[in-house]
Amino acid sequence: MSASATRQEGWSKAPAIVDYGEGELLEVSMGPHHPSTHGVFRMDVTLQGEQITKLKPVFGYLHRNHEKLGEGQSYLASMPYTDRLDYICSLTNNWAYALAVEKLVGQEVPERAEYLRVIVGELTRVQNHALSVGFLIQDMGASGTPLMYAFKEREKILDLFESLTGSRMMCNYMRFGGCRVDATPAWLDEVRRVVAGLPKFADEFERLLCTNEILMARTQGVGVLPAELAMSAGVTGPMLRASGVNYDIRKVDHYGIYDRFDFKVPLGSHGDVYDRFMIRLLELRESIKILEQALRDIPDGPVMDPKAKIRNFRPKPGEAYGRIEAPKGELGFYLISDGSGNPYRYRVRPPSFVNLTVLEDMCLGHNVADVVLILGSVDIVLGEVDR
Amino acid sequence: MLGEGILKGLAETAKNFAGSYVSKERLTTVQYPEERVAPIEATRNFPFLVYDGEDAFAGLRCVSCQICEKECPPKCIYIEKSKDKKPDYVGKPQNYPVRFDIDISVCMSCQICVEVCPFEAIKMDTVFELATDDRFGGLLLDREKLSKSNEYYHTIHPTEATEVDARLAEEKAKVEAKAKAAAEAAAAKAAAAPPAPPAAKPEAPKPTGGAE
Amino acid sequence: MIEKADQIFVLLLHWLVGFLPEAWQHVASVVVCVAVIVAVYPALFAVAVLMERKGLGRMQNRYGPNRVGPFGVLQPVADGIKSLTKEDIVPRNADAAVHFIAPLVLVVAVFMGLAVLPMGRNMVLVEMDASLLFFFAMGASTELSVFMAGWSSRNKYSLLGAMRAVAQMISYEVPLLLSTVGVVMITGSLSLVDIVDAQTRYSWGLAHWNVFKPWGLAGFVMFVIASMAETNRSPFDLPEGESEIIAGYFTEYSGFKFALFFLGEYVGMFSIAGLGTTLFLGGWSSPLAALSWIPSWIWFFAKVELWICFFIWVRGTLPRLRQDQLMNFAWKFLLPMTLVNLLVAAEWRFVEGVWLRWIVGMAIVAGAYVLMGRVGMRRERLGPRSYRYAE
Amino acid sequence: MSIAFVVLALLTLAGAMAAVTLRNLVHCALALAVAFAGLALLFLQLDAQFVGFTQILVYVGAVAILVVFAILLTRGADDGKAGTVFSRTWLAGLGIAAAVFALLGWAVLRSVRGLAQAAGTPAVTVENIGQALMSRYVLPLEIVALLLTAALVGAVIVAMYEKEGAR
Repeated sequence: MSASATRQEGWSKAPAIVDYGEGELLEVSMGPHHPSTHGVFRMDVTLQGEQITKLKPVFGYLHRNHEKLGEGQSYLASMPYTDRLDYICSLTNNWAYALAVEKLVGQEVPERAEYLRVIVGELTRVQNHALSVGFLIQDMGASGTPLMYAFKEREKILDLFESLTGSRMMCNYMRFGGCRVDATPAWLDEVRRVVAGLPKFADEFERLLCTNEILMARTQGVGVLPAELAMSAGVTGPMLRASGVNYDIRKVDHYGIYDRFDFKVPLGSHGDVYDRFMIRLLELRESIKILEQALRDIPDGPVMDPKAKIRNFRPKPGEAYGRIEAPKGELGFYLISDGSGNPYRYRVRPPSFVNLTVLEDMCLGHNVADVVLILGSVDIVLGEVDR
Repeated sequence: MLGEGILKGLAETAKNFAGSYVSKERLTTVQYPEERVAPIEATRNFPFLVYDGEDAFAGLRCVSCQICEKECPPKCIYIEKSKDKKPDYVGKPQNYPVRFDIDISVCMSCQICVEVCPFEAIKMDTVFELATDDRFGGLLLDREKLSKSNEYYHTIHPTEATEVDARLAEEKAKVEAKAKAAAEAAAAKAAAAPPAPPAAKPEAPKPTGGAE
Repeated sequence: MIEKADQIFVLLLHWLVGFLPEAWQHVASVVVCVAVIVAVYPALFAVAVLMERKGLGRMQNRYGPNRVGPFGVLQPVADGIKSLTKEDIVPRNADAAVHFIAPLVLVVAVFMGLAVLPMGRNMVLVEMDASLLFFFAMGASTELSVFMAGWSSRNKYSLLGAMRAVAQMISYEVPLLLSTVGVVMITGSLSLVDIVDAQTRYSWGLAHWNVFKPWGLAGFVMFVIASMAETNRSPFDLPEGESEIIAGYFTEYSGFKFALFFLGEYVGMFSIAGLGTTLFLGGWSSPLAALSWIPSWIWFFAKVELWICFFIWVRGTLPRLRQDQLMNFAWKFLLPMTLVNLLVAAEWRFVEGVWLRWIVGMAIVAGAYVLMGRVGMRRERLGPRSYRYAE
Repeated sequence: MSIAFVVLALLTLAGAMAAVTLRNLVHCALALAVAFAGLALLFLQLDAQFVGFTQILVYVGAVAILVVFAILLTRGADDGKAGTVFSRTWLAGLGIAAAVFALLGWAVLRSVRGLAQAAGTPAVTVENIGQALMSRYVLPLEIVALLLTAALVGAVIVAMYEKEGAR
């Protein structure tokens, strides 16, 4: 019955208005070529008028066989591929993978490298959150202005990444047992300068839109995700915290050296799009605090454990799950080693993908315009969803 | 709640509009072909092969060990080892690549080849204006196109190249010292005992992978 | 000399048609005027598009188009050439005839609206008693073309866009019309020429524009809002909301037909800006008596351009509304406000004291605004929030 | 009987004919809009500006859209592709049409006879209409306004009940 809508005969009739016995429903396939699906993502949406009665996410258009590739090559060779999972924040992907492998082999990381990881990780979080709120408002139809402001800020951070790691987005920076290159004092000064300018950006962004009546009308009460549903669906990251659940892996796991920093976890209470939007902005400010502390305390020393091996890296048989609080949620890598140079099993737990599973629950009863917004507030990157 | 938010937003865009005429901070575009951003030293794009001296072939550091070919994640390097040998920078005869192809349409600029190379022979380039209308041939770089001089390397990554040069010089000095010592020892030995042993073979530089 | 500059186009027209025999002069002058309008407004359209792209760019900390010609001024020409040489694609299942007619109907309707706008002293193509009515009648017929475009494309996004557009345009036509009724009430005429004449009076060197009166100010603000919605401009650009329904009713249009839609949209903007200028901003009159030496047509076009600039500014700032919010805004906020404004206009007409009528008028308008805004936001439970932090 | 009148009359008639004979309902509605526009132009040709513009504003701008919306909301756009344009009760329809035509014809003929005595047409400006509405016909106007208000309130109530029921 539903298929007839997209068949050729269906087309030659009125635009695919299908009668399901409950009034006339319109089936729209939003995507994969759609301006606001953040990549190649498709939603098969059934509409009554403009209201959603059914939504089926369809993904896999960007599937690149990431996990199987990882099983077919050395541990090191997977590192550059992790950059391409969530291509907005490659450094946190690096970190999660490095953490998993370090757990697998029991590798220690030098102090300075830990600090560098925190610095680049939090910079990544800042630029990801800036970008995601920018895109959210872009989806709301603000013709690019907030997005451009976010891009301007992100550009500075990407320049920092480039001068440290050599690449703006595909950083490939971390290694098992440290980081690839050390940061020069000049670089750290540059980071201090950029971080000092970040609160200004956050202020400007808040002035631009946070009290905007249209934004509030569009986002408040839209796409509510109840805390119970969020927890049972395994949603993590800012989305979970916007629903009011206090769960931040930086606080839970204390991985790296996060227990040394003083920062708070902002929590929402409504779980709607506005909360997700605001939680990201507040987390951005918390990240700035972490950055300031890390830049103040960073010690001297090596950035790479001298005992760490790069080539002929063969962990003992075993398994490990390394996870971090990536900007989008819990990013985990699960590795099983059989003692050879390749992992026996290589599995990614992508936050975007898991967070996307509650899309239909959030969208039902809202209309097309809201779907775009809710999808934007989930903050997905298709590279990570499809892998 | 009565439109102040909207007015505040309008004021913000107006400020940016006016600011774009006076402040560089509010007009960050770099007009690319005419203006360029200052080159960032650490930038990496696609690999190239370093040679010392004037002659691209004679000075080529690559000894065709094929480690990069093996470690390259997307497998974009293709090397054909030579049958004969040519002297490397310390003068030791080594193989050289007869063919060294990198398909830069496959390469993902991860620089793992650079990290694993024990001979400091492959480095990352910074050129990015590589657009071509020949999708296959134009993006498949062969040894001649890949070979670039050490001077060029110094111009794009001065700090790194200086470090590399120092390291190589040190190793060369070490090898020479060793060879000299070995030669002296051999000479001494030869002086002492008539059946001369074969000249002490100069050790290949120790793989330094991972130090970088 | 000043008089000459002010009337230069009128004199030019008289000189031009003077070559013809008496009987032909009337027809000839109409033809010339139409030709001028059809030539000038697309040129203005080009300027506006360039302005929009550059202005948005500046607001977003970038340059905007600056490659074609000096400072990118030839960009609209390049755009035009591009859209004219592009392939005209008609979907296989589209209703080809309706698909073809839709953009034509739109362009014709919006150009008709321009006929009654006084663009300067003695510069109006058709002078008639009911010119305001004529304008709205022409505005109303654009809805049909939008519907035709959306329906004939046989595309779901087009259909959704057309439904949105038509619903929106019909809804906002009501407050648009009602916000002008105050002006008609006070002036006592539906003729745009009379309305401008009524505003071209000065006391203490300041013009008697309608916007300088409480009912005029409120009416002006509501007219601006309704006109944004009527021309599908951000934040009311739902019919073509590109992040939601691609391009709305003109998703399936390309090449010249798309250019026609684009043209129609912008000329529609000019005409509604021209109407607003005529009704509230004194048409071609200067704000200060001291500035009356500047030719009237310069004033008119300057005001229209300023109006367009405001549209661009708003577009660069605001996100768009949702369909139901749009409707609620029109019917539950704008419509009552326009009715209240009618009351204020009546009060203005009948209360005698200069200061008293100002105070009463402003009090009614501001009170109604605050009340309705508060009630509306509270009912939707909207407002800024505070957030808690976990350690 | 000027050329303009003939053209406009033909346009109006063609629109009306198309509206009843075309198979596609949306095309019918669009043809109806053409007929409305033609009628408006006829009014304008008779110097009845106010009526002409109101015809466009109300009929082309609102009624045609209403018809189109009604079609879209109630049924697929080209249902009834099969079957003829003639309904089964065409005989009764013919009878009614003939009766209406006769009535109209009688009225026209009568008014023509009356017109023969009147000398020239009065200049009916918008101002005149306004004056008349506000003075002579103020009571009917108020009654109509009341009626419309009542209808509006009724529509709102109906819509509200529907909304309650849906919840």
